[in-house]
Amino acid sequence: MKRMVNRKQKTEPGGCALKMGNFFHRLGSPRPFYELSGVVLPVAGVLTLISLVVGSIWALGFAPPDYQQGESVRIMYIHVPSAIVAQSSYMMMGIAGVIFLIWRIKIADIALQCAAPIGASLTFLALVTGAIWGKPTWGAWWVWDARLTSTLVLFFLFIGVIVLRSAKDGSEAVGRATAMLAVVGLVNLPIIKFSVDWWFTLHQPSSFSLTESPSMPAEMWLPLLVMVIGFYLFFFFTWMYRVRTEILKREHRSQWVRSIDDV
Amino acid sequence: MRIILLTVKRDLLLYFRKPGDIFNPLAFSLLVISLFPLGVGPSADILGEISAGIIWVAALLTTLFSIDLMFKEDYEDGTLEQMILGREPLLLVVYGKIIAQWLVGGLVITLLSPLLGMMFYVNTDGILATVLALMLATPTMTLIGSIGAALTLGLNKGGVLIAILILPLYLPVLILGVAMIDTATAGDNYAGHVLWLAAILAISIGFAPLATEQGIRISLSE
Amino acid sequence: MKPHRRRKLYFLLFLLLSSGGAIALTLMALTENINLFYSPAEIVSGVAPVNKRIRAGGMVLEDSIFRSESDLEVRFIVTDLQGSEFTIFYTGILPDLFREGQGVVARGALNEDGDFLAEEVLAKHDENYMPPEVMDVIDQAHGDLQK
Amino acid sequence: MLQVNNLSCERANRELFRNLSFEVSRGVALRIHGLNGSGKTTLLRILAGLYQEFEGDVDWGEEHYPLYIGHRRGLKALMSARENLFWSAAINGQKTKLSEVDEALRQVSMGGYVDIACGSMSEGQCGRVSLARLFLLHNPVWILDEPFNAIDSTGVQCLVERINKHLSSGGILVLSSHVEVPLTNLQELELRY
Repeated sequence: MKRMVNRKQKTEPGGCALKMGNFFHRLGSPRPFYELSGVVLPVAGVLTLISLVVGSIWALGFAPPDYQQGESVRIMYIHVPSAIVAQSSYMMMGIAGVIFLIWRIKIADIALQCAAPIGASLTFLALVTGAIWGKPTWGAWWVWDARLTSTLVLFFLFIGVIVLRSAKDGSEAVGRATAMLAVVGLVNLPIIKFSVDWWFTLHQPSSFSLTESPSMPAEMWLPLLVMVIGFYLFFFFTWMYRVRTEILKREHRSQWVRSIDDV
Repeated sequence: MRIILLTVKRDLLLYFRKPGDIFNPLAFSLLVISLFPLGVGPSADILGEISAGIIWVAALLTTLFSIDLMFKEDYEDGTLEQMILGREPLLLVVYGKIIAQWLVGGLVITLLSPLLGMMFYVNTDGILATVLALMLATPTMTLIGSIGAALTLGLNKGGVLIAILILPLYLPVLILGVAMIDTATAGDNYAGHVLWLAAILAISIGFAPLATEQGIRISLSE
Repeated sequence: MKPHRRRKLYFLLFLLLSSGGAIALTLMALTENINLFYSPAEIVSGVAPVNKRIRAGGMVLEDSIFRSESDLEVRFIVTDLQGSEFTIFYTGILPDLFREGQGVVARGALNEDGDFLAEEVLAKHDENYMPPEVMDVIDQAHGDLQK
Repeated sequence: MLQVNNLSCERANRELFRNLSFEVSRGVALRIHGLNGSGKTTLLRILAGLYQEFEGDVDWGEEHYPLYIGHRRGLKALMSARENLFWSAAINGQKTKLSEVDEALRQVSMGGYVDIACGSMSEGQCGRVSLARLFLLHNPVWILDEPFNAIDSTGVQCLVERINKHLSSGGILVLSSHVEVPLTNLQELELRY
């Protein structure tokens, strides 16, 4: 090598100045993130609660049954949002991994680490609700076809990330190794997405697309949309909660963490 | 190019001086799969039905156990450091190590597979497909496995951690491989499986060593 | 060119070759049927192998389901709505969603007479959802049209 | 020439050094010393380019591949002294004749052990074999972690001679050592925490 330059952002003193110019830069360092997220967190919590409560009551109580599946179609209102948000959270982990590998922003490592358990739980939820839904509709709890198998792989990838990250707490090298694994695992996402189109599978194709109107009436997709938003908010809320805890854990020796007295 | 050959030669030499690294994983997996007939009964019908799966279990076990040792010793005695610092690109050294690893692991199990096939009453078509499938799949398994081996260097968690990291990535290869043998045993055309396995191999040859190289650098920065 | 530059170039070419090869192989692979799944047209035309375990599927034809009085045996006709159809024989409990006009997938083998003996029948749902009342309205509209 | 600016490093939540700046010119040796755990090895690994979790700026001026000999000697126990050195040269892109390898081993008075596997040698003999690399390879930058450990007084003398020759031909050396080193162009850096 010829020259090595490493500049990591330091934890600057002072509160969070929200000038747009260095907004993202500051957001990338733990302290401003902690302070800003302290404001966002309660708002996100309230919104999560509202959308999940409204969505659940609407979907489970008032949305119409399906002409063929009957009442069991209501599982969709849990299954679809959890599957969508699980995949999104892996996507987020992959992007955080790339950011951490290239720019070494500490928050990206924390973001990745904190998203994994939530993503794993959501994938698990999607798999379980899918099985419950599969029994009455297809006639089988589980079939080994492309969509289901690739979702199972997604679950294992989340587990792999969790296990590798916890192999050595706080070590940056392990953080980067984990980021690497998360990035390699990204190849699974297009496989999940296109499995229903590429291979023969029992799983129905997506009812939504950007170009066509949804193949279900508004009184069904509106509550579904509310549930999807609710699940996204839920992910965001729990993720941010975990990130804040992790920041405190990692920075527990620094002055600004010690001076927090409302813990 | 020269460095790839030199690395292959060096690693083969080391494997031959310490044959346990090749022999033990192989012996273990052969032992495990010879327990199957005892477990499910020696009926040709049942064994023929599950034979493809059993042969793949053998291939998986062998790869998993030997891949764990791939960089371990080089890491412990400091030669891996020298490979990073040397003028020759680490990536080429990684290619060499992967080739050597495959020669003593994947290739050996591929060559042994007709024997296993006969043990489990696979017919001639099936045996041919087994060899072809393993020939295409074991290099992929070594390539992907090397990423896991690089990422877990120095963690002292042993083979279980590697297994959790890389087995999910093996799943597509495993599914295609088993389906290919089953299809062939039934006497059908399995060109599609061959093409899929070859496609996965092609992409792994190009990109997996890149990830492995980065993984080594990351793990050594500790 | 400096040696390390040249090495980089070679490596980029190598990566290109690897991804190009993978894409070409994938495109070729996509034209092959590796699912062992056969449509009614393929079964009728004799593409599907006889006495081998395969999967077949299509739409259940209206008024084609015959249930046995004494046991769980059932037989029905599966069609692709374009003129090709074949009969499936099955003994066992059918999924709730199994009904006329619905998609099914059966696993089993084709016999010499062109009948499919199923070991397992699964219902395939499509991406369309509808409340029952809406369906009634549509059915009625269809009925009116036919009058 | 090596220029280091504002180098800081933290490990396991403990600061090893902060805002370290120094320069080493060609022909000069830098000895890093300090108590156990003061970060000597980490600093050497940063300079070699192995350890990357640092802040600051390390500038070697020109493209180079350092010859680094650390705690792990980089010798395979199952390969002979000759095979080990041959491999070291190959990985450094250096085409070597066997006679050159044997000559280097003779320089560290290991001429009689060319075909002995390093695994069956004593600690000190292994140290000598790894130092034989200094006589074989032509890297202008040497980074040596405790090179004087485990070798006897004749070995020390032989090493000092080789280092002086390296420096007078314009090489750079960074080493860590607990003991004083009798070198002419010596610069010292103490790590304290």
